[in-house]
Amino acid sequence: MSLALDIFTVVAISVGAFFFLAGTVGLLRFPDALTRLHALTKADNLGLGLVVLGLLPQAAGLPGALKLVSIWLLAQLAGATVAQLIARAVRPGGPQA
Amino acid sequence: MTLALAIDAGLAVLVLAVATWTIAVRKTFAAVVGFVSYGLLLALVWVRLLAVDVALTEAAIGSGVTGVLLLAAAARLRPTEKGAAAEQPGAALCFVTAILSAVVSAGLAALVLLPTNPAPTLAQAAVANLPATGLGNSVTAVLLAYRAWDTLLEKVVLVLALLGVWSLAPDALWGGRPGPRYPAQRDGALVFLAQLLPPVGIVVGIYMLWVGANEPGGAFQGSTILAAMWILVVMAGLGDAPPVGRRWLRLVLVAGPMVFLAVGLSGFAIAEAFLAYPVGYAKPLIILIEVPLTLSIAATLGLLVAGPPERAE
Amino acid sequence: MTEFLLAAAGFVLAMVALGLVRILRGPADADRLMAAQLLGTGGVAALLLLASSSRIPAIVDVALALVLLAAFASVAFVMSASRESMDGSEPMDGG
Amino acid sequence: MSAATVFGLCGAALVGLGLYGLVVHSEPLRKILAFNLLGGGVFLLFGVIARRGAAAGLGGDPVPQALIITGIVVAFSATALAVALVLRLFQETGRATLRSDAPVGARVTDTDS
Repeated sequence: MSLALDIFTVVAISVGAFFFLAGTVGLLRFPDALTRLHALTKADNLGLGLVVLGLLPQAAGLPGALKLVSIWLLAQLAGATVAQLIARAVRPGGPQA
Repeated sequence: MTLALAIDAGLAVLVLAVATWTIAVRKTFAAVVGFVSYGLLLALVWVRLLAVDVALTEAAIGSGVTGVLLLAAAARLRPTEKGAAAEQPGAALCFVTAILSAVVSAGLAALVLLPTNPAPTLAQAAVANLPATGLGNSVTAVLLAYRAWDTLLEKVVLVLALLGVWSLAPDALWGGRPGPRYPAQRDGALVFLAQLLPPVGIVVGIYMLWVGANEPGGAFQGSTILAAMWILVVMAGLGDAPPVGRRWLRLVLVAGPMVFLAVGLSGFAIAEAFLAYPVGYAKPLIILIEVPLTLSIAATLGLLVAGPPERAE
Repeated sequence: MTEFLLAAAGFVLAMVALGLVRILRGPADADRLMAAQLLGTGGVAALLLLASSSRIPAIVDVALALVLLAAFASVAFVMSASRESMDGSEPMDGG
Repeated sequence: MSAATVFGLCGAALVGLGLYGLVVHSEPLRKILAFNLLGGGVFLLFGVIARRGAAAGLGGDPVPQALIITGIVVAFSATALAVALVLRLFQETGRATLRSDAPVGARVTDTDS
């Protein structure tokens, strides 16, 4: 059981780390701000999400796990809002007035 | 072990790279972005040094709130950037400064490389007396029991800094509202965040204060989060800063230091000295001090970021 | 497991460090904000991994504080950035 | 080479960098930024002292750690006051410079403090 959980942790965190890699590559290589924003949000959502998922079996009891999940939810909320705000500011002909 | 050292070395190089860029970049706004990143990386460094209390403080105050303060100033001073570029000192001065700064760094580095053996420490003494305070977190014990005098004075410094900021207001606006009035946002995203985040932030702030007795955390860290949530509400246009002349506001600002001082003075009567706690009552008294202190620090930090009064009441 | 978690923290940190090149290059302030946002998320991920690897649960609280403060700082950034500097069409004479 | 030494050297370098920025930059806001950078380096040097004093089952000596926390808060208050001063200077004169020969409308109003 413990081994299976450990394997789950390793797989989920590795995939999460891959999304951070993808996000960084996108941020560096994509041609304009909106596509870069697209790459960033993937790293934000999935990268952190999978890392949290992978850490859940290692968490200290239910309170620890709940704390991890709430950190992810807060990051989601903040990330989504900031991405919206950046996109509005970047988009040509956006709500300037 | 080598993996940990490699990560530490990488982190140190990263901190230095961001710091160099913050100093070297032309635009002030970009420099502030660099500074906030620098603060975030420093929080990671503190975690690597196993100083979790400091990491919390750095993440909250050093990076977050200081960053927002500098950011607002950079946005206002944007018109002056052009003129300032013409005042850059000559290459000779830069060169001499670089040499002298390098000498200072080299001297400090030599101190780091020549450690005293055994290293001086008060950790044993701090832990030995921990049971008398009833606390589990030795850093909180230093701040509020062993060296409470320093912490009391620090609160006074915060209030004095706020008085200094307020005294920069033009006479006509004395007692008015600080900072610009942010228009109520038309689009939903920011308002949504500003409605959803503060309740969570208040819970987290109280949690930080509560666990501070036994785990890393405490009055500063909790109050910084409370202050940040208040500023967020103001920025979203959901609320406005109160006029600084209000009596209730001033009471909130001084409540923490006053309770602290009252407990300290009562030490003469119920214990043997100023700021001494009677045996067995240290923890309740420390919590009695910390709760109003958290509110006062939160209000002070928020108003320090808001700046001097700018609008009539 | 401890080693793996530590290595993962190092990897995530290295990735967001590469992302910091965007802060360097810009060109617009929006790109810098995005790089800072990525650094915030990556920093949170690295902290959570470090907390688990070093078995100091209190580090999770640092991540919690960081999430809240990063959200707050990002909003302040976007609101105080000038429109010209955000879309990269900043006029050279400063207007 | 331990983690404490690595970050100690990093702190020493940060102090030098901050000092350089403090002297070379002419804009007051950049000076404030550089000063905060320098402060971070000083705190880090303190942190190394704390880490080396690890004993009694603690990761570091709590006394320097408490000093650093106090220092961070005091540095913030000083920064807030400095920023307010620069902004007031800008309001009053339309410029933000420390040069005494500042022209155009740089008239100093009643300073009887």
